[in-house]
Amino acid sequence: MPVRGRLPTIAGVSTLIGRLESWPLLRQLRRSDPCAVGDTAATERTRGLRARIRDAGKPVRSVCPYCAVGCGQKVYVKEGKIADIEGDEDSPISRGRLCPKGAASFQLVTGDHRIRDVLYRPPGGTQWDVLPLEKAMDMVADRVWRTREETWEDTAPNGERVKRTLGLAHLGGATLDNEENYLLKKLYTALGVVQVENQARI
Amino acid sequence: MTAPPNPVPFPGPAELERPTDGREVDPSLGLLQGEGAAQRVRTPEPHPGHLAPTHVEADARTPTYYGLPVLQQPVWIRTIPVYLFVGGMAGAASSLGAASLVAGGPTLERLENRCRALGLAGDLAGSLLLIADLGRPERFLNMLRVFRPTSPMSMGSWILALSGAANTAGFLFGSRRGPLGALGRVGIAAGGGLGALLAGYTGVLLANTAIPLWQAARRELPVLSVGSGMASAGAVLELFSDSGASRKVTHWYGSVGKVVAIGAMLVMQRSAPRAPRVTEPLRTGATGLLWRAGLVLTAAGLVASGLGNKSRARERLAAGLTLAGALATRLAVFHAGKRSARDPRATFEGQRAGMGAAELRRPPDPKPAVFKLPVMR
Amino acid sequence: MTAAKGFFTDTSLCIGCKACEVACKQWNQLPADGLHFTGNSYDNTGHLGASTWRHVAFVEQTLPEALGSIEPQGAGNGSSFGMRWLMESDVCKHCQRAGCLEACPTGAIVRTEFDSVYVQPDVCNGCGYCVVACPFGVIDRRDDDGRAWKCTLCYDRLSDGMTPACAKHCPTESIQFGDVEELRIRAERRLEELQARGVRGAQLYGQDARNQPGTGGLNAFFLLLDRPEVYNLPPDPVVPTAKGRESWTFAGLAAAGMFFTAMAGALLARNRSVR
Amino acid sequence: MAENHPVGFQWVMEARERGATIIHVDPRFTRTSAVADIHVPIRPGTDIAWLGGLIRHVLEEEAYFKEYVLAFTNAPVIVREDFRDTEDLDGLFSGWNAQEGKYHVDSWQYEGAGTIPAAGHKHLPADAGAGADAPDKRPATLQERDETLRHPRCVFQILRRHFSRYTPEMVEQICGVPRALFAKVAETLIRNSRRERTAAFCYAVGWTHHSVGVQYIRTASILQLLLGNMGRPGGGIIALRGHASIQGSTDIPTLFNILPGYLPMPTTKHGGTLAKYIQGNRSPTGWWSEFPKYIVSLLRAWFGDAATKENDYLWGELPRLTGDHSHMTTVADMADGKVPGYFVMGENPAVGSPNAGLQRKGLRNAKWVVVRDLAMIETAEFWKSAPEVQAGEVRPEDIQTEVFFFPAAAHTEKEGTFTNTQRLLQWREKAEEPPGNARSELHFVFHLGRRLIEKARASGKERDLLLRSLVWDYPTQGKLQEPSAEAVLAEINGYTWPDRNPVPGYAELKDDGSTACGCWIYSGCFSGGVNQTARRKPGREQSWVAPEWGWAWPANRRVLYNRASADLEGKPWSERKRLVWWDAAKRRWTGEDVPDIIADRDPAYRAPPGVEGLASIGGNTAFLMQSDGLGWLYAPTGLIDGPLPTHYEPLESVVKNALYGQQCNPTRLEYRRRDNRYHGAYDDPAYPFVLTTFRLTEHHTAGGMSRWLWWLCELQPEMFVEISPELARLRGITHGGWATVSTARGAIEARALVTARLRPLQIQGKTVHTIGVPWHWGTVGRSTGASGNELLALVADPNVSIMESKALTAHILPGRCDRGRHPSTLGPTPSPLEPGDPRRDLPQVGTKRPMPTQEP
Ligand SMILES: Nc1nc2c(c(=O)[nH]1)N[C@H]1C(S)=C(S)[C@@H](COP(=O)(O)OP(=O)(O)OC[C@H]3O[C@@H](n4cnc5c(=O)[nH]c(N)nc54)[C@H](O)[C@@H]3O)O[C@H]1N2
Ligand SMILES: Nc1nc2c(c(=O)[nH]1)N[C@H]1C(S)=C(S)[C@@H](COP(=O)(O)OP(=O)(O)OC[C@H]3O[C@@H](n4cnc5c(=O)[nH]c(N)nc54)[C@H](O)[C@@H]3O)O[C@H]1N2
Ligand code: SF4
Ligand code: SF4
Ligand code: SF4
Ligand code: SF4
Ligand code: SF4
Ligand SMILES: [Mo]
Repeated sequence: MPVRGRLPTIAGVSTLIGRLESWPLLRQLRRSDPCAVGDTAATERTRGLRARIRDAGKPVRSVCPYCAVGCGQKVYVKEGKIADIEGDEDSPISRGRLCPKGAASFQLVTGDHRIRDVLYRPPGGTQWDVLPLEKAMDMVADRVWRTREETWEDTAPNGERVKRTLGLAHLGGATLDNEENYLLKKLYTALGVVQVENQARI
Repeated sequence: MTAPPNPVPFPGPAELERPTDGREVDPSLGLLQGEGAAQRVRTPEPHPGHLAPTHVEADARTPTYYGLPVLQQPVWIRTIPVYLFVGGMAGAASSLGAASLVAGGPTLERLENRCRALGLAGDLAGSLLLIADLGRPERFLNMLRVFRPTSPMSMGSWILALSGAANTAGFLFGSRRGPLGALGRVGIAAGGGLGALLAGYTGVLLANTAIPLWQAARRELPVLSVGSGMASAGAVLELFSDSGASRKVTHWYGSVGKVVAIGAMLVMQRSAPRAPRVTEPLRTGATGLLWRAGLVLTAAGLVASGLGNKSRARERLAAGLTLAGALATRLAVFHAGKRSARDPRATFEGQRAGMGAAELRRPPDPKPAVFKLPVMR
Repeated sequence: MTAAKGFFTDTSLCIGCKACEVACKQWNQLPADGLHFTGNSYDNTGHLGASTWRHVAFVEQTLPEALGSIEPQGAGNGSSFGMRWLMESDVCKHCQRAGCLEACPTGAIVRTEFDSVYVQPDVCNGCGYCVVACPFGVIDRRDDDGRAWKCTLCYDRLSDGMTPACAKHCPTESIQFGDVEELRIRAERRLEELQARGVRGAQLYGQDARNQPGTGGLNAFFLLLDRPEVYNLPPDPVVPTAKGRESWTFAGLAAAGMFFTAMAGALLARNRSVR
Repeated sequence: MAENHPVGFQWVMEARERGATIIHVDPRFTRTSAVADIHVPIRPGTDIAWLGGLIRHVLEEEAYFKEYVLAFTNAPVIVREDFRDTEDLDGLFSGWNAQEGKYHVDSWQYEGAGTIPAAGHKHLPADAGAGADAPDKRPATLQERDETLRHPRCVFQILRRHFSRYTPEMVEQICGVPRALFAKVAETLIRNSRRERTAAFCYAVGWTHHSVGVQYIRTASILQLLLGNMGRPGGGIIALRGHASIQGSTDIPTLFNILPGYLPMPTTKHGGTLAKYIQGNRSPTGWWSEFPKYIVSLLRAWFGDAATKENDYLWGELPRLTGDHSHMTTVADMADGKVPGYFVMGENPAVGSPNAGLQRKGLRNAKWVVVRDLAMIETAEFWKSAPEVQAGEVRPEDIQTEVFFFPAAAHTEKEGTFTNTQRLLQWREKAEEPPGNARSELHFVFHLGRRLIEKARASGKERDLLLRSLVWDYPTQGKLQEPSAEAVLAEINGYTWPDRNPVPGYAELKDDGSTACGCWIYSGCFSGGVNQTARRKPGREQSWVAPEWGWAWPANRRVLYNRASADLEGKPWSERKRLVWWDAAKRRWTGEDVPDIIADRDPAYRAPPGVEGLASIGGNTAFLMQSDGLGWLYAPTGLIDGPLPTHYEPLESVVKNALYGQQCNPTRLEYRRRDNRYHGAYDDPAYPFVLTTFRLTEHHTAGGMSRWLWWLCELQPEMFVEISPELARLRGITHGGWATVSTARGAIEARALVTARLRPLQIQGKTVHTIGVPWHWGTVGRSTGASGNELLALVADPNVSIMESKALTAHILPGRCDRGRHPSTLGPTPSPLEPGDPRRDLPQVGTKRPMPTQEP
């Protein structure tokens, strides 16, 4: 490449020198490090490498959502996003350890398989549509009310008082919080729904 | 009551099920910042061929792990054997060029010029072939970041770079007068020395690996490299020789090369008598065929160029055979090495037969002074 | 330099849960390697690779001589029915004499203050030489990324005084992290203990230069319950450089030979032409 | 355990390293077997025979812990004269009623005293004789005993007779376990039990998923009581439960038959008054005499001021049970169009529940279904990707179900408590907001409840009274109007009414309406107004019991029945194994753990005969919740299928019952329907192999939480089945190739993993092959495959309606699945019920088995 006519500026030279400065070969020569297998060959990035959760602040204390062992988890949050989930050394149950599922919970909660919208499939539909949350809640409330009205029984066929509906049923609870199960059971019982079940049965 | 369908279609699971990078972090929920986060991933992931259901009957005496390779296969692509071929030829040509300059006198001037050209062309082509093989070709200059004598690749890069520089100087200025000419001639001479190393180091490059076949052939491979380089340089130069003298020189040079190469190959075949498994790729299968082809072609080239008066056609035939032989040999060595890497028994049986650390006369210094551990702050 | 850090992987404690594999992927946020059913027991990973820095091997063995015997093994390998199932979590060995490190032409691979072997992703140009230089088949180049990758010994975590992710999460402490010196002592003691219990085949792999002269010892070493080959480990690995000198010698001789041949040829031609 | 509770297993490994012997009883050689000292390959479904053999061995060798047995168990108690054992009746107990198809349990009772099962009657058949109508309410303190254990009708002697035929030879015949191995295990177990040492049993669904599942656990309890391993450190029977809060969802049950804290749901049998309900469920003696306080506090917590003493705290308005309303029954009803509305929250029955095809048929025949989940799952896409839809047997256009999918907040996106398998409540902090329109269940229920309560207010109908009265005033926070989980937890803990000061624990609850408590066993978790479940004192800074990490129910007690760790005088049986003891100086129980006895009850105190209430609890009471305070070797009440465990074959077996004429559990729950066909009782030529299902460490249950994650999928990428090399050879199946497994319910294809970890057993002169089927796969997700539950049938244990997933029969062929029409898609035409195999029951059992549901 012809450089004639373009006199190297002082700035240019100094950046060149700067470049050369960071040329590990020169460092190698200067330190008479024959093989350059250590620090000589390290880059700035390498020297500054730190755990990415270093600046994440205090971890959020959580519990693994998979199985009933109940291992402690520490959730590191940075910029409002999850940077890392790992075992909680303080837990006398798990002592910081996690199994593959627990270790994968970062992917469980941050994965793009998470669905963000309420989806609706009308009778006979062949695809999902999206519904606004409030509207969907209203629709569900309407359906609960109507089905309850339609299937309410004050008495069983044999005349015993039952005050309930068998037209509504619920399944699920083992993945939910105690508080959630509590409200569910409370609401369903008040609604007269008895067919409330969860994984404990299967 | 039915809800009016919202026009926003939900990205169906079919879409979600399509793999992209095997992490699939939703950027609004999580941060992708780990050490491996920068790994680029193409989709879909190709199937690693060796992971097929296998049912290995446990052989108590010589176990393997489902027959899976113990070593990684060389990730090098085909440019590498071609590079070995080209580099060998260039190195040999440069050497001959330097010798011609130093000792050949005016009769060999044209030869010397051709050697220069071939040497330089080989250096350039070799560099391109090498760069083409890099996973990150844009970072080829990193090869000159450090000087690592433990690494034949590092040494080779420096040799190639310096040889390229020397040969360039030689090519540009070698025929001039004055200080530039002197520089050119120094370049030629240096190029000659470096060329010899260039031709030889490629053997070390292969030998200095964990691949059982290559490691077992660590003495023969450099010799084979040099021989084969001389043979091919000789063949090419002989084709373009204009004078009887230069023809004689190149013929001599090429023939010695061929003899050396054949000799090295014959020795190499027997390099692992205690563990035949190690050299098996040279005997069986496609690599065995290629290897024998290399041997036969080289021998044929020797015979064709060596017998009586030569017609131009026969000369061409001989050169062709020789070049084909050299290329076949390089390809054979390369692919046989790959096969050897794939075969866990080559490693296991070789090492059990004493071809691992056991054959070192002196075990390597666990912390050799030369690798003194620099302290990082 | 701080004390050398490393792993003692005690396979007699491994339950093959693969937490180490996933914890490593999680911490380092490595991509998956795709879905490939191998049929090789429960090992669908196969091998260490560019995006798998921990790999758990599974070996099902029928012990013909133990058939019908119901003697407890003491080490607990459930062999009351003449069968045992060995599991081992494999990783980069962070060798004292590391083939990859010595082979790397760019200086991308360095030895850190923890005596571990680290590949700098900002330097590696993907020449692939480390791949063939590792006697354990550890380091690999990811085709679509173009660079070579392997276990970093969680260099980033160590720099902050944290335990590597795999060791931290291993439920049974099969992976033990610490000062290599201390781990070595622990390993010797463990071996004696197992031998006293009559565990068949227990052996250390690579704990020091005596055990593995070819590599000068491994900073990540193992306690195995059978021969190394069973776990896909080379029985007598050697850092290629240890034999390189010989190769260089021959290269030098050959180069010299070539040069003399060339000189001889040139002289011959000159003499001829002069005459 | 190494497979499914890997992190819990660290403690087992640690014990092993300290010298413990690990015995693993499992049909398959698993990762647990790999590190165990002894692996016992057993034929699926035969553990009662196996454990029964051990019980017999312990009794015959006089190897039981005599002092303990005498002190704490009902071994000396004398049983009624009219009791007959299975030994006498060829596999039946006395009291069988062929008309009703169930037992009347009067004859199982103690001589002289009535009994109420711990925590009352949680199941409907708790009617006549079971104590609900309480023919005999005389307090347990009146029971007759023979301390010499020689009385022919004392429990000890009954036990002996009952298990006398469970010999090692019989064990070998039934379970396929060689005698030498049996002897080895028996010897190891005994050597590691009694005064100075303890042995623990860990189990999970390998023991419960049977039509005799509850009796499996009973058998283990008997053995542990005999060996003195209950209530002692390193002892016990450890249920390794399933999901993160499966224990919580049982304590605060989203279950049909109980209210929070194991209070029974009202049934029509209780009539209309609270008094009658209390009378049927309260035990006069033992801790359960406190029952009224708990139900009244619950009603107060739910209905606030609307619940008054005068209106029976609205108890009369609660819905009643009339039969089995369990999951399987409901789904079968749904398939018949009887259940139009269905909520599924955090469960995936289209993959996880037995007879997956029938589950999906149920969904197809509902009017609307609401699914809440983190990710798309098969239960929400049954109309789209189900196998029968893919096969073109059902068209989405024809499915009239309306489906709502609500995205759920993940565990990091909400606060709340999980209760783990050791009854420990652990509070989770919130890390970030849920994405988009994802919300927590708390949000969903609360706001749905708000809407419904509004409707109830507007309606003014009588039936809406409970809704109108509901205490539903939880504060909400933030932009998303998220209800406060702490406020809910505070209500669960309980407070005084009406000023709502937190109560310190359940001992402070009242039956006069002055306290409210959402779940009495959780009372104390918010004591002092402090969230005790959020305590996180590092384990290494505490004693080995770690009492300051989280909070365990009851009363932060970590080991139940720990009173049994000390002898009659209150001194630890062994210093090595001390846990709680009587501090004579302070006149209090003390120790490492919270003692499981009234804190100041002197060990020497004995309840005077006839006394009731807490005064009936003697200083020797180790099993406080039992009406008689004793460990029950023999269960006079509480179980539907017998006071003692008895070996019955699974509903579908390959052999005849070697012990009794009665082949199967006579009280099992069957669902005889065209879409739920059963195979022959045994020797069904079409289904000659045993099938058992299992989990993989790398996947989670129905896959919603694992089959979307690449990091897990790549570890187990495809559905497979495990078979032995012998079976592979027999059927011409190649390793890694395809195989098709079929039952009358369906057929699936999978890769064959041929492995010596499965071995054929020799049973009664024939070779029995077992097929191992993991069941994690489904049609949605990143790793998809056939679901094992296509193969299973609805059939259940009568006590808890749990499915029989671990032992059934099947067929296997090489090659891919070329299945005919799926049984669950057969048309709606009513068909005669399948008669059932008469070989299952003795003639006197009759055919009148009550079936939870029938096709219309
Ligand atoms: N990795 C992982 N962990 C989990 C889960 C998961 O899906 N994946 N699920 C969680 C849940 S919900 C639960 S309930 C638990 C369940 O935990 P486990 O009960 O351990 O689960 P399974 O693997 O279904 O069954 C256990 C074993 O029972 C054996 N078995 C089958 N039949 C019999 C028999 O008749 N007798 C005996 N002795 N053994 C038999 C099977 O071979 C199997 O190995 O795991 C929890 N943990
Ligand atoms: N053949 C056979 N069948 C079996 C068994 C067996 O051993 N063999 N085991 C049985 C057992 S023990 C069990 S427990 C069942 C399990 O079967 P299921 O409970 O049906 O299976 P999971 O996949 O655990 O379903 C739980 C769902 O909850 C979702 N989830 C997690 N957290 C939340 C949350 O906070 N909110 C909401 N809304 N959703 C959430 C998950 O994404 C997941 O899809 O399977 C049973 N089926
Ligand atoms: S980390 Fe594993 S063992 Fe621990 S709770 Fe989670 S799933 Fe269970
Ligand atoms: S095991 Fe291989 S990759 Fe790891 S340090 Fe040693 S040579 Fe390098
Ligand atoms: S591929 Fe990268 S790390 Fe490996 S030797 Fe080449 S430059 Fe070094
Ligand atoms: S040390 Fe870190 S990088 Fe290496 S295997 Fe363990 S987790 Fe992965
Ligand atoms: S985490 Fe530990 S126990 Fe699990 S596979 Fe890895 S080394 Fe083995
Ligand atoms: Mo479960």
